[in-house]
Amino acid sequence: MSPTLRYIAGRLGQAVLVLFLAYTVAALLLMILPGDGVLARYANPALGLSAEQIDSIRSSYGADAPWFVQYWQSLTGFLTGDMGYSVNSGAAVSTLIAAALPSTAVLALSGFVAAVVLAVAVAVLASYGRPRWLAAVFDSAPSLFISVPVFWLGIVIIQVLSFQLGLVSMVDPGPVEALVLPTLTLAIPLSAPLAQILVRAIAEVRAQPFVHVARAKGAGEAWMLVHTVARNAMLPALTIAGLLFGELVAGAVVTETVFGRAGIGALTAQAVANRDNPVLLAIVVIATAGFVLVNLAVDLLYPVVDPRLRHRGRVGAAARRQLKGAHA
Amino acid sequence: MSAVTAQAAPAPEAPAPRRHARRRAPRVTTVVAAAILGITILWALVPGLFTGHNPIDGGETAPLLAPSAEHWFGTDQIGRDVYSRVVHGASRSLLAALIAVAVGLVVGSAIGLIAGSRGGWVSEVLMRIVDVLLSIPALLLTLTIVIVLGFGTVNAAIAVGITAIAQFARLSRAQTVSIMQADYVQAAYGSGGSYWGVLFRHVLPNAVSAVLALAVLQIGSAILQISTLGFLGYGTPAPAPEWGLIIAEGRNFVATAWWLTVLPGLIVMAVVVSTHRLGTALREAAQ
Amino acid sequence: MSGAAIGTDYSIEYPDGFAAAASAAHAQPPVLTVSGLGIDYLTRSGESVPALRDVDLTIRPGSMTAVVGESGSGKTTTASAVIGLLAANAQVRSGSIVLGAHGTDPELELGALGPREWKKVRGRRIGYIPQDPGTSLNPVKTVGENVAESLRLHTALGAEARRARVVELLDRVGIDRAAMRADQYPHELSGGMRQRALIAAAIAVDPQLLIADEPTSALDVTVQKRILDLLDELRREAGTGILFITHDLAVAAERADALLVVRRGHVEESGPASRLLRRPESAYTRRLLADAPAMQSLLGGPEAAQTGAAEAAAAEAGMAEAGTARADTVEAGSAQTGSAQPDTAQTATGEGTQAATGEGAQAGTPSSAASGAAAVPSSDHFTQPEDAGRLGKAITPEADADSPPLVTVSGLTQVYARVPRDEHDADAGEQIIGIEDVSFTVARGTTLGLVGESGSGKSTIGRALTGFLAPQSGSIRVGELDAAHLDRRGRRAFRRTVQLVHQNPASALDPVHSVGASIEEPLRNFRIGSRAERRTLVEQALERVALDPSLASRRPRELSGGQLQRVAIARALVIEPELVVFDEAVSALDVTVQSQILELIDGLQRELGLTYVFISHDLAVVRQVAHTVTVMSAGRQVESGPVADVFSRPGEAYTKQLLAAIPRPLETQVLDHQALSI
Amino acid sequence: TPDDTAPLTGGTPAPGGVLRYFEPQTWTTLYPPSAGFYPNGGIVNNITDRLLYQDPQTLELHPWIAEALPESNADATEFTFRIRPGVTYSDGSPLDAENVARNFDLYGRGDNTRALPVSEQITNYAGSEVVDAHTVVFRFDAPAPGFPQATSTMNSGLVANATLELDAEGFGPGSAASVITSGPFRITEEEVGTRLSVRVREDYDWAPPHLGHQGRAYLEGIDYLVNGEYSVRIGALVSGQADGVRQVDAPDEARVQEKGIQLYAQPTNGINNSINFRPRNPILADRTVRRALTHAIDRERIVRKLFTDNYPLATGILASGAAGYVAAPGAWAFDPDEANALLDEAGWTQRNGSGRRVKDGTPLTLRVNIALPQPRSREVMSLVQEDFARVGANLLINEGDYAQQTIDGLELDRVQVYHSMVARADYDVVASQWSVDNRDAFLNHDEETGAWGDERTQEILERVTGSASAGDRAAAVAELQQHFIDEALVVPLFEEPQVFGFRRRVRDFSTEPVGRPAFYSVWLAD
Ligand SMILES: Nc1ncnc2c1ncn2[C@@H]1O[C@H](COP(=O)(O)OP(=O)(O)OP(=O)(O)O)[C@@H](O)[C@H]1O
Ligand SMILES: Nc1ncnc2c1ncn2[C@@H]1O[C@H](COP(=O)(O)OP(=O)(O)OP(=O)(O)O)[C@@H](O)[C@H]1O
Ligand SMILES: [Mg+2]
Ligand SMILES: [Mg+2]
Repeated sequence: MSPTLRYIAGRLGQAVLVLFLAYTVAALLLMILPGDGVLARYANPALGLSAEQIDSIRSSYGADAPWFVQYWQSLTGFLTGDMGYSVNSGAAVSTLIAAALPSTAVLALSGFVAAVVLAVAVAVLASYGRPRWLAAVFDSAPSLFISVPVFWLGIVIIQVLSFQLGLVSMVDPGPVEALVLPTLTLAIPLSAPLAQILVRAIAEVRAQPFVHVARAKGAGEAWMLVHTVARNAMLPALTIAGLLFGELVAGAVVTETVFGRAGIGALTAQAVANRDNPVLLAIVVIATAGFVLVNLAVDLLYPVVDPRLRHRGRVGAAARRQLKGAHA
Repeated sequence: MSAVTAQAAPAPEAPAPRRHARRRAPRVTTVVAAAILGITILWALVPGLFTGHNPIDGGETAPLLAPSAEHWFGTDQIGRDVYSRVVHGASRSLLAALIAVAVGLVVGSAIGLIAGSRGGWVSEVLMRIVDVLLSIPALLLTLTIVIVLGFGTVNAAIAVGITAIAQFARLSRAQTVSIMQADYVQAAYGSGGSYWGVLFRHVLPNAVSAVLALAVLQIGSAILQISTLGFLGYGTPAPAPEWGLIIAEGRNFVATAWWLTVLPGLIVMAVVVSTHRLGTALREAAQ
Repeated sequence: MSGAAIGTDYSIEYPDGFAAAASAAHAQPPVLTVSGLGIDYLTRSGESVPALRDVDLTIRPGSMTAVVGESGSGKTTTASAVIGLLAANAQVRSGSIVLGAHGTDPELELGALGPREWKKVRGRRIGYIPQDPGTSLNPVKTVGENVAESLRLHTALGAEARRARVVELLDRVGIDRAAMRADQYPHELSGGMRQRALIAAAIAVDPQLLIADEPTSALDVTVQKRILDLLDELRREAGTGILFITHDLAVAAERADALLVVRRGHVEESGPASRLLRRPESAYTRRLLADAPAMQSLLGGPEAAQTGAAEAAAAEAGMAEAGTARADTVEAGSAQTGSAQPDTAQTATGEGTQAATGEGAQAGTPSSAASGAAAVPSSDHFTQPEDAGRLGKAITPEADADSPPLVTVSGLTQVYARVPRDEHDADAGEQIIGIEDVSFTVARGTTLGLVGESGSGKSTIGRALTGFLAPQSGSIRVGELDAAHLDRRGRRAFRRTVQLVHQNPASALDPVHSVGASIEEPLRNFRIGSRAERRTLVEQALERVALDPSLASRRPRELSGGQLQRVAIARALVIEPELVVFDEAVSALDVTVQSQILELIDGLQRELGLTYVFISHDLAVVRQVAHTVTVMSAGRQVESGPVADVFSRPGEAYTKQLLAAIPRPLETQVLDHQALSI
Repeated sequence: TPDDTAPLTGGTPAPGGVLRYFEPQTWTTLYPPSAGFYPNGGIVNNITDRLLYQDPQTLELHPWIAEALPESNADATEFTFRIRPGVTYSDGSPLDAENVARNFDLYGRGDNTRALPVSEQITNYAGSEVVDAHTVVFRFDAPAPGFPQATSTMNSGLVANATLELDAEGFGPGSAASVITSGPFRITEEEVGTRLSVRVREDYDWAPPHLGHQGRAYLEGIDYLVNGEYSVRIGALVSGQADGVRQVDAPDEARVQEKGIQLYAQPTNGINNSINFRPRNPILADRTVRRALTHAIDRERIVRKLFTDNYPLATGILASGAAGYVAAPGAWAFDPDEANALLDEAGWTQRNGSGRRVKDGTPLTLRVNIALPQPRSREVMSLVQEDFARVGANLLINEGDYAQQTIDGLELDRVQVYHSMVARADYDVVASQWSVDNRDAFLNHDEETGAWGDERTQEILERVTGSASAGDRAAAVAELQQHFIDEALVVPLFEEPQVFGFRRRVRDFSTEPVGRPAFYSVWLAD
């Protein structure tokens, strides 16, 4: 097995562990929350049910079983691919997730891409912008972006771009049209840490001797940005990019709510509000899996971006081979 | 030399006088930033000096009045003076933001430091725990923590801080790993230093600057996250004013009474940007 | 000074090969004319600090002008001014820089160029070779892409043509299998290869002028020689004018046509290299000459030995002056050591000595005895005996055969990887990365020099010796302690016994602590003294390394490199260890600071009876400080023995190669290593 | 955004057009007994038919799927309905007596194994008997005078036999299309969480004969859209991207009307938006304290500050349009001096550091829930909080989201002052709110100790639900209201409407008696 494959296999093994831990922690957290989904749903005054009626419904759901029984049942269910039923709506969790996932995946992807583009633009302007005060404004942009409440941002974007200017329709938009504003809303706060890191990375790279050398070769700032600085500055940004996945999920909660999009984010918000444990557990598992995969991808990307990291594996492999030969 | 040269490379081509202007320019913004932070701190300490309106009882004042000389930030949905609520909310919000960031910073950095310096299975275990923390939806995590700890600003802040642990842990681990390779760490061991001694005397002080840069950024998002909790009813109990809550409660009036979200929102932004600005200035001064 | 004179007076000195190109060049107008250059730096507080004043220099096609001076003297500032890349806070006060016409390119006043015009000059008409090959290539691009940058910027070549040209260039600078190297990344190349790749990039579009800012300072001698040869070849073949910047007078003296000695922004002296070397006019130049260890060992040492006692009567007047100049720099306080310290005294009197390794019976050869004896009577200070002793420092009495050595290393092995040998080096067997089967001993109170090319495993040995690496096999004993098997308590004891001084003091001192705190740290860790006592100890330690105790409160960044290295040494010594390992402790320092530090550690050894392992790629330095030497190559021990033996009668081809690569001024080039033997 | 300036009159109803209608929350189930939740009701009301039709203005019952009003026995324990022939469900199955019987068997009993709860409006259900294809008899263990009205509400919407087999999941999101009904619209498409589409039934011909409009609905269909963000819903309406929204907040009314939007404020005709003092709480067990707190509340200030003319100040426990309404204009007068005097009288004389009253070391602290579905509940409670603070009482506002409020509302430890309202156009509404068998707003009875907070309330309520004669029931409801006033148990604040906003091209909008939209007769002008 090549070291890369072995590495991936090892990481996937760890991923399974992380999945299990996240699942268990989430399950425990949910048990700590007072009241359960059945109670939250059927004690709703609009139903006007009496306490006895609620109790009998709860026991029919098994919601009154001890926590470890519930945990064990849901765990074995998950292991056999049965994610159970939503307490709130009664729908199969797998149905709900299957319906919600594609839309969120598309939104997350476009939001991420937009965040990267935005972060790069901000970082470039903050690093190279002229006059200086303009660059300083862009330098402050990340802290500005992160202190804008997302819901407010979403509302303002909708008010201006959709309702005032009529550029995009909120009702019955086309698939692409529906994506534009949520993407923007998601991307702005997401881009902040990325831009922040990029600004610092660009400054650091520009202080490197090889940039000085490029300048001495007659390269202009723009040429160097593209050919010399960009890839080097990408390295630290990559770490943050991996971390952003979590933010992406959190951002999707607000964005999907504001834009009335169905998706994992909206589902999460509803599930939390309704104490819908089976749905929440499924979301945790999916988010964890996504997170682990994204970070694995990031880790695998490092050597692609930075050839220095490739070397280590290669020499290591050669050494291992040789040493094995020596022992035999 | 390379640092200086590269940092301002195009400069030789620029005429000399502009260079002077450039060197002074940041000072103005730094002074403004310091002033903004100073005022907010005064708000937090002696709110009574800045406003005469009652922040928790609007009396007969009409709700949703637009900003005026009498009510600088207008009045809120039940007729309380928004400016007065912002001033009186400063202490709570700043404290909450600081607690949140401190929890994330301290716990996260500790995890990152240990993981980065110990390596091996300790690192693996800690980082997998961090992965788990990162994987659980923040909303679920904070809600549970608040419910376990009990409602209130401080507890909401702690909950928000706990969700930030993972980021700090990751960042500080990356820093630690590179610092551990520095000669001065080896030299410290060579001087007879113990693991913890070296960690606290050398690794921590050197790792902290990058982590602090993130912390500054986190202040803003902490205020907003606490507001989300507040809006869901898990934060500051009514009628106490708190910035995030003021903003969040005003969301339904974005079209009718924009000042309810926009003005307190601007205050939050000003504080965050000022902190960022001041942080940058301090870092530059240190170099 | 007469700028016009520079670069003209070369023909006499040059070997034949140079003459043709040089005389052709003579007829042509200068490539570069700098006159009356004055530059200020604007500091943060707003005042301007002069960095250069009235600098004149001329470079003709095919000639090389070297700018020599101590750190901070303004060398880089000069180079940056020529290529128009001064720091943001630099201001050109006066003077002009004119780039001569070349082919169809017109003559240019560089000071008047705008950004656009500069882009056409940099890289195309002026090539620039940076100081540090390690960080000057873009790490994420292949070597080929790095080299091709100038071609992309200044030519319209297509990808294939560019590639062909890159391979041709790499080949030209002597990189083997150029086509393959072009696809490798910088980190996969050795330092010397990287430096050559940088040269290839700089000459890619045949610039008329090449600026080389300390291109070899960080490289070992063999690589350095190859690069210098390459530059010679370039100017001979392409007629390129070269502005060569260095703090190493030996290098400058060996290669340059003209020298410009700068100090604190002023030109101290300038003129043809040969004249400056023979008849230095300024005291500063004389001091530089005296400080350069290579010059002393290669000129002063053997010649002094050959001519017997009277160093003043040495054939070269310059050397006499050098000796005097050097004496000036030595603190009077150390003078008495000659008699107070037994080891030097013994050297001088030629008492029975023995090599620490037990096999070095030749240590007490007539040569060292003679040189020692020759020196002592003529001088009332220790400099001379030491100078003489450089040809093989005498062995101390404690180190006689009966008393066990302090350090015993046997069969030390730490192999990171074994790789098949390069095809071009057809020898059978495999190369190792790491070290294999290294054994040596170091007697108490002596210095072992560890030399070898980059990557040969010197630092690995150093780390194993200081307990930072548990080797795969082999044993290391330091006194009573076995470095490989230490429990907690043993480790503490070991740390007290053995100290490491890192190569780079700037990175070995924690930037957030004051240097005083760094020195105090081992005292605190080993619970030595009360708070007040520790403060006194720190002060004493600083004084011992000739630093003002008031510097204790400064941060590392507020000290110069030489001061930092002394702080690092003070920290290593403050707990009075028995063994100190210096890993390239002086390699990156300029000669003046270097000689200060060498004297310091030498004095401390005699004063405190310390034992040293001195790692360096600089043979001249090792020769100066070490009693015995171990030569490493590719992870294996090549040769070891007393310095005098190994250096004067190298038994291995590799050692010979190392010695041959030591730079020497032209007039001594006739001497091959045979001449060093007595 | 341009103002909507379409003419408000003119034109004749014409079929065509899909109405885009915004809800703040997504629906949770289409099981009719659970349709009390606004988003559910908005759908169920338009897709199901009922046995009887209640006129929203007069609250009189009229035939619908039943050919006539039911015949009942003297003690109101037996009701006989004649089912109209020819009615079919959208899957083609007939709506006959047997099907009706099966519907009410489920609604009257519930089925815990399928997690389908019993309807709160049907109590003491004993069973049904299908006499012939068009006749069905329902029997009760105790008088059920409210039953005919219950059959007219959307909680008794009729569904096909196949649908009656569904479990809670089958009625839930994701399977809306499997809910088969006989109403003017049928469900055609759903996007979980964001949208539900219903389309007209061309063959619909069994509208309540009482209505002028018969035959198919004018609209081609309705798209129920969901967006949780209030300003987005209003913005979509004002900008013309949507045709209508439920819930226009009071502060927005003027602005929205300026933009040309029509507002429909529909009274919900039930119990007024009010707060309940739970008498089992030791502090609130004291009538003097309850009276004091009642006088402390400045109801007029609340309405003036937070609401508009569409939210009239409550003049009775019940809304003025509700069955059994008794006017009591002066009953909840604002009188802080009186409040202070009463609290002193009750022994709450000491004050603590923050100026709050204390008695025997206990601070005068109570906690109120937030009724999230009710308009501006948090703001209303904030003002009550201010009012209480002025007389030295401390009112905590219970924090937490919807589920949390629901759960906490069931705990006397958590919530002692209960804010809520119920809408139902029948005397039985009071039982829904206060009976220990239903919502039990007072948490009146302790199961374990058997202790009662206010047992008399329960007695009166049993007379409301158990009396066969309308006169007796009206008297009991009146007595209950007087009892609440005397005992200061309930403070009604205002009459709660449902405020809808529609663009001007939407014509003939109306609601059923408790304010759920009825789209059958709506048409779009162009
Ligand atoms: N950007 C700058 N701002 C202020 N002073 C500077 C700056 N760059 C260099 N100097 C100062 O100018 C002087 C000349 O510096 P320069 O870099 O030319 O020296 P150098 O001869 O190249 O030294 P080294 O051998 O250490 O490279 C030094 O005293 C240095 O401290
Ligand atoms: N931790 C390690 N893992 C793998 N290889 C290593 C490691 N440390 C050192 N090496 C390799 O071992 C060899 C010897 O390294 P070492 O640092 O001892 O060389 P050196 O003689 O000190 O060279 P230089 O003069 O460049 O400092 C090098 O090829 C180096 O790449
Ligand atoms: Mg320099
Ligand atoms: Mg080394």
